[in-house]
Amino acid sequence: HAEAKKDFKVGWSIYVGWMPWGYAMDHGIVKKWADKYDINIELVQFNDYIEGINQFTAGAYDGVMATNMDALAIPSAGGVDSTILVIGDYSDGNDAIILKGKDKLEDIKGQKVNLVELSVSHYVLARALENIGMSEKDVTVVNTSDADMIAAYATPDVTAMVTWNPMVAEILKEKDAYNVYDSKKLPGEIQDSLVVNTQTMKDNPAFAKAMTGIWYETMALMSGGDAAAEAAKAAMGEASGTDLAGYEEQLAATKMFYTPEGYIGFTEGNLAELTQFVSKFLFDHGLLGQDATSPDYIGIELADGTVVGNADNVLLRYTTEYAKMAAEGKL
Amino acid sequence: MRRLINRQPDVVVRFGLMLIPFIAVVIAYMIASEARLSANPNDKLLPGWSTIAAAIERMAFLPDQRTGSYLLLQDTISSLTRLGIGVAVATLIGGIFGVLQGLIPYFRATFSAFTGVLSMIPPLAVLPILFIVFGLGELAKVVLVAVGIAPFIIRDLALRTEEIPHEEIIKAQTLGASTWQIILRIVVPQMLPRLIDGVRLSLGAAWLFLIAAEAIASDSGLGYRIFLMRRYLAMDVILPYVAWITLLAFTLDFALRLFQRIAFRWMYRGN
Amino acid sequence: MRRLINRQPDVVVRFGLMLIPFIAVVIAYMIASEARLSANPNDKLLPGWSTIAAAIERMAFLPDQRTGSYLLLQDTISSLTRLGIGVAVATLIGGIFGVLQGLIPYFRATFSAFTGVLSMIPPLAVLPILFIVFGLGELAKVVLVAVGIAPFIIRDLALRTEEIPHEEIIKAQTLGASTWQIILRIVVPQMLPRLIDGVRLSLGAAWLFLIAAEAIASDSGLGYRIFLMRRYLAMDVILPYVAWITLLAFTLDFALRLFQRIAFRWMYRGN
Amino acid sequence: MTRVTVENVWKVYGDQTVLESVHLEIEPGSFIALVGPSGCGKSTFLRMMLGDEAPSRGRILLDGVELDAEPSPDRGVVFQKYSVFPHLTALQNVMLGLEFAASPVMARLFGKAKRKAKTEALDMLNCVGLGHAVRKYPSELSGGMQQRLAIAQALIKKPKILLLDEPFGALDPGIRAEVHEILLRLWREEGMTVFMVTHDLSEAFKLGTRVIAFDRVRTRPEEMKAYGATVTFDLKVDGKSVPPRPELREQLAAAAQ
Amino acid sequence: MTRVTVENVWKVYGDQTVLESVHLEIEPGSFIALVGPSGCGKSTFLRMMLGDEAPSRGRILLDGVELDAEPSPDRGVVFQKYSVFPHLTALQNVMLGLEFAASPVMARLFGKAKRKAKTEALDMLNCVGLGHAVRKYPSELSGGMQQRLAIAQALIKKPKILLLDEPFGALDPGIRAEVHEILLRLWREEGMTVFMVTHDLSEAFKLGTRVIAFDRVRTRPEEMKAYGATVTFDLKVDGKSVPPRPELREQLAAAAQ
Ligand SMILES: Nc1ncnc2c1ncn2[C@@H]1O[C@H](COP(=O)(O)OP(=O)(O)OP(=O)(O)O)[C@@H](O)[C@H]1O
Ligand SMILES: Nc1ncnc2c1ncn2[C@@H]1O[C@H](COP(=O)(O)OP(=O)(O)OP(=O)(O)O)[C@@H](O)[C@H]1O
Ligand SMILES: [Mg+2]
Ligand SMILES: [Mg+2]
Repeated sequence: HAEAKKDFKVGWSIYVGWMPWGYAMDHGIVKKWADKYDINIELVQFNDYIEGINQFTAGAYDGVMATNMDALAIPSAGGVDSTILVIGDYSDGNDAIILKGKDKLEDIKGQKVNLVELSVSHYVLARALENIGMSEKDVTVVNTSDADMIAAYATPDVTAMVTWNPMVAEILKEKDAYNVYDSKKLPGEIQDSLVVNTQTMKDNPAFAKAMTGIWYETMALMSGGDAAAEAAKAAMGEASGTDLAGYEEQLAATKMFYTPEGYIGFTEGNLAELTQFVSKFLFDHGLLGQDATSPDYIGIELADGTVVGNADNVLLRYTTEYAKMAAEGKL
Repeated sequence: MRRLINRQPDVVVRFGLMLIPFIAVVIAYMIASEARLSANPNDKLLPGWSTIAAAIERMAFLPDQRTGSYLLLQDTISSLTRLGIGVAVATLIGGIFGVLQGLIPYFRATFSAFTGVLSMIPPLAVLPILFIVFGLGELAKVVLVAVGIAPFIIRDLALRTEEIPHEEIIKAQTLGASTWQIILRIVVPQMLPRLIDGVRLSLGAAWLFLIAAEAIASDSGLGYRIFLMRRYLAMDVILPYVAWITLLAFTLDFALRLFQRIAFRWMYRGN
Repeated sequence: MRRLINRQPDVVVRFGLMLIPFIAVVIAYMIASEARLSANPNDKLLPGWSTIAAAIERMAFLPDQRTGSYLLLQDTISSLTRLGIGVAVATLIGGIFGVLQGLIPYFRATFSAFTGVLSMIPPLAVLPILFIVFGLGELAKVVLVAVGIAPFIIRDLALRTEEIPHEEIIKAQTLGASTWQIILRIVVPQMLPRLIDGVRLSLGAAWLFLIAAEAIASDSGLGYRIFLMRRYLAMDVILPYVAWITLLAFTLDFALRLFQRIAFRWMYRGN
Repeated sequence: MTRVTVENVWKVYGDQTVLESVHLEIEPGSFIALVGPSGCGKSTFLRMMLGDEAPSRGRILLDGVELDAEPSPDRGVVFQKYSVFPHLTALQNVMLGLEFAASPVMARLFGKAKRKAKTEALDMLNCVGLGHAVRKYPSELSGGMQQRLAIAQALIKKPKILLLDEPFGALDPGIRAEVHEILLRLWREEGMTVFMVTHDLSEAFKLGTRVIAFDRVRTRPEEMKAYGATVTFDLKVDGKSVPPRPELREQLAAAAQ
Repeated sequence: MTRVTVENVWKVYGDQTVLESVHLEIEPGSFIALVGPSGCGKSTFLRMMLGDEAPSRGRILLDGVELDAEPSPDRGVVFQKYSVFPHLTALQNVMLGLEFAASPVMARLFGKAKRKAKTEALDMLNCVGLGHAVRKYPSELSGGMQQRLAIAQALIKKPKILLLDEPFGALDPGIRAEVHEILLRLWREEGMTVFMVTHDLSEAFKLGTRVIAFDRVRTRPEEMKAYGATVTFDLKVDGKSVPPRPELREQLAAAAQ
């Protein structure tokens, strides 16, 4: 059932790769593109990342900024057919395992590890342990709110933690903090994306076009290397509670796709393999739903139309259709 | 030697004694802060006075570079608006349901068990549900505050209403009053000051819910700022904000008490 | 036609009326759930009864695959332990400070303004400080609960202590009692049941602080589970957990009331 | 002028019989003083007269008609406490009865109607000697003034019957005497029937035209629950001229303990 | 046997003078009945006797020695309400005074000492006719029983002076008479000096060996604050044999209003 509508709500939260959205909202870029397609787009900031995804899953929002893993685990596993419209970046060091006073990953054995359970941090930990032949059984995971990571690190009984930027940067300033493993070693596995409701997208191509347009215009501005780019990045840094230098530091740990071509190229790589790591982690932690019998329970449709996993239950899709339009200047 | 219970400090001594714990806290803070700062001059946990003063100036007296607004002012307005609307809604609901539940046996039979159970549900636990049902806008925050305190206000007011001497209700009936007239002229006027008591008692919880709601979804507000700053452990901002919230809470409580005294003179006249 | 206030439902009607709001909620849930599930059979927001039943079975009656323990049991034990210790500590502090503050003028002059201010500070806002000072372990959670409710208990008990008729204190003195003896034999025994009232009143807040603390850093507990499950919107687990917490809160309240009745018969004898 | 008939009235709470087989025939315009030991059911009897409680058996008739099963303006009442509304001034307390009758929805009068009600209420307040305190709240009035206010408030509805439950129990003897005078005057002027419960025998004989004592006949502990109190003495007196015979007084005093 | 001397005692609260120039010389073993209108300062006087309040001017001497500035066991007291401890049984209430004296830290007795105290307390309870109710809590006792308990509790300390503030004000007349007898008997046996405030003149004359009335001499409203009450009547009577002259009684009645 086609349902064309005019008002769209998209949630975003503070994270290095998503700050451009806030900037676009504050500086009229969102309005410009919305006007162009004669729709209204409201970008709403969530203090709590997960709440935004929940809202999206419950149907209150048309799109949300999320990682591929959370998109699969929450809306898709919740039966909401979701599409990754744009991958803005992948984490290239933003997520890190930090040990206090120890500098080797192996030293984590037997420790209590503070992290946001079932989040990307958890995934990083699982992948890291897997790489050195350990498993989660070798550590004790303590669920800790992301807002309190820095405070938590300051307490004596916290000796190991997994978290993301800007907390990582802040914590690594401590003398005894060692980054023993980070997402540089998992290139492309943690994708920060704009996820939209597939049905909404199909019914409202204008929405998809406008969002894509907003993103790449902001990206162009940001990567310009001129004074305007500096000013934009400074504003983004400010909004995330740090300054230009701090923001640049975070960007350095982020592989941004400043151009549509970058994103298209990424999807043509080993995306199928990457998604399987994520599916496996989610399955192992029961996050694909109680009915899931294997990591392949939910099918993922790649940009070229091939399906990874169960073709009868495709609930997460990658699309480059609109990025291609942007690349061709057809938006 | 008189017994300790019979010894009354005079005004001057009383004032001095009152200051002691406050001064003790300040001194303890200074010592701890000094110690930490001498170990690590960049320590953020217990910032020195000058750092705090700078933060206060930045938040309260200088316009924000990004938005040009005064952050403390803007946060305060946001939070107080939400709190005000939430508390007002809860007061209205609490007033109506409380009076009816306390006065009318059929109403009480229908709702008292239900509000009893409602008031036992910890609102923080249903926070996720509330957000999902009411969205993440201003509405959800207001609803959380209202939902959080309304059951308490209802139950408190229903109890107070039941405490109205049965004699008064009988007397009103012998004067020919209908149920509606009793509510309007006898019960509601006597319950308004009690309602204020109930609201005062639940203000603490209201602040709590507001802060919790702002922590999850917001782009301004005192709770939002504290949780945002928590990510960076910017205690130089958090501490003044906590002090400010405390002051606001105190002022609100005082204002309600004052209003009660002025608006309901009959309670305070005579003895 | 008798006035509405004079009409009393009989026992059967009363029971029926009592059920109405509960049944209404259940029906409303069923309709909404049905509607959502027919649109999306995997919908997690309002799961059907069978899904909820399965979740209950999984959490309560089947050992967890990873750890082999019964999650609901383990969460309940963790939470109740923390709550119990926190409340016990607050009760002890509240009892001692409350009685002294209510009875001894010098003590009151020193501490009443301070506890007044303390009780206005929203504990959620100072969480980071508590964590740093008390660590992230069990201690911090217990302390948060204790710190959260102790000021209220102190103030409540101090008020109750002040309400002891002056005549009783005079009488005790004419019987030769010292301050200490008055505390021991007159004030404390009469304040114990009041203290229980104070604890009952603050149990709601205690649950709140416990859940908040567990949401921030924990590896078990009812609040932990709810906030963890929130990460993937597992309402089939969250809803039974909320119901369970409500039941626990209700039971605790009931147990305290029962204890009060049994232990302090003098309050309930006679009229 | 109203005739009250009490026909074989019983009152049972659960398994406790409070009153049993009370029969009374009250002449119009009587001033009935009810005495009896504490807990014998005097207040219960008054509550049944009010309609606040229903008799378990038997019935009460006003001029031959069974009385309303709930309080109504034909039966005014003054209790020992809580008879006036603390949130209203003396004047507002007295006007209330007029406002209820004239304004069903707002329960308030405005303009001319209000002025008229006010005049009437002021007259009533002057009658009970509260003309100087019309703007005061009850908490600013002494106990005696409060009870006078309660009487004024009840009388503005011109009730056929006035019920008083130990109305002066909490007053000083001197103040009591003063209120007695006012009450007697108003009773004579209004011609209503008065029922007054009192613990004070001299008050009963001073004011009443008829003194009725309730008491239990069976007082063995094991009988206490099953048997209630009933009328044990019923004396027509003229308290102002004929003091009761001393032996009788003693008997009554014993009954009242 | 204690002689009480009240020397020019004044009591001023803020700018309100409550009592002024009270002079009294009380013979050992007197039974003083204090009467006077409400608010004239009777309770205030009693509180000064207790040591709960200090006189603003003047002093009170017991056998020539200024009295303790706080309540002490040589002056027992019974108030109208709250004189007994609700959380203790009748027996515990009476034993309390003995336990305070013998056990400074625990305020409890054990073993033999406890048994001895218990015997003494039981005797006292029998004296006031509460031998059958020793295990009951005050809330289970009637008003009259509670006041008898309060008296027993006070007397176990063998006070030189017993202060009573309207002790029987809330009791039924019959019960009152019963407690009067007990009080008179104990007063005679113990030989203590009794001060009793009462509103009931016949009670004052029935019990007192001396009736003292407090009243204000200046009653013009503008003078009310600046001038306090003082002793206006002081009659040595023997209530048991010589009733006071009727005119005097009337005067007193007027003063008491
Ligand atoms: N609602 C009720 N339910 C059960 N028992 C009641 C109720 N109301 C009164 N009683 C009982 O009925 C008896 C008579 O009570 P009532 O108040 O009529 O006595 P009373 O004669 O007015 O006494 P008093 O002189 O103390 O006022 C008492 O034993 C009381 O316990
Ligand atoms: N602590 C106080 N502070 C100020 N005024 C007081 C205080 N205690 C008593 N008063 C005033 O002193 C006056 C006398 O009070 P008191 O209680 O002694 O009177 P009383 O003779 O015992 O009256 P009653 O017969 O009503 O008991 C009253 O006007 C009262 O308001
Ligand atoms: Mg009665
Ligand atoms: Mg007095």
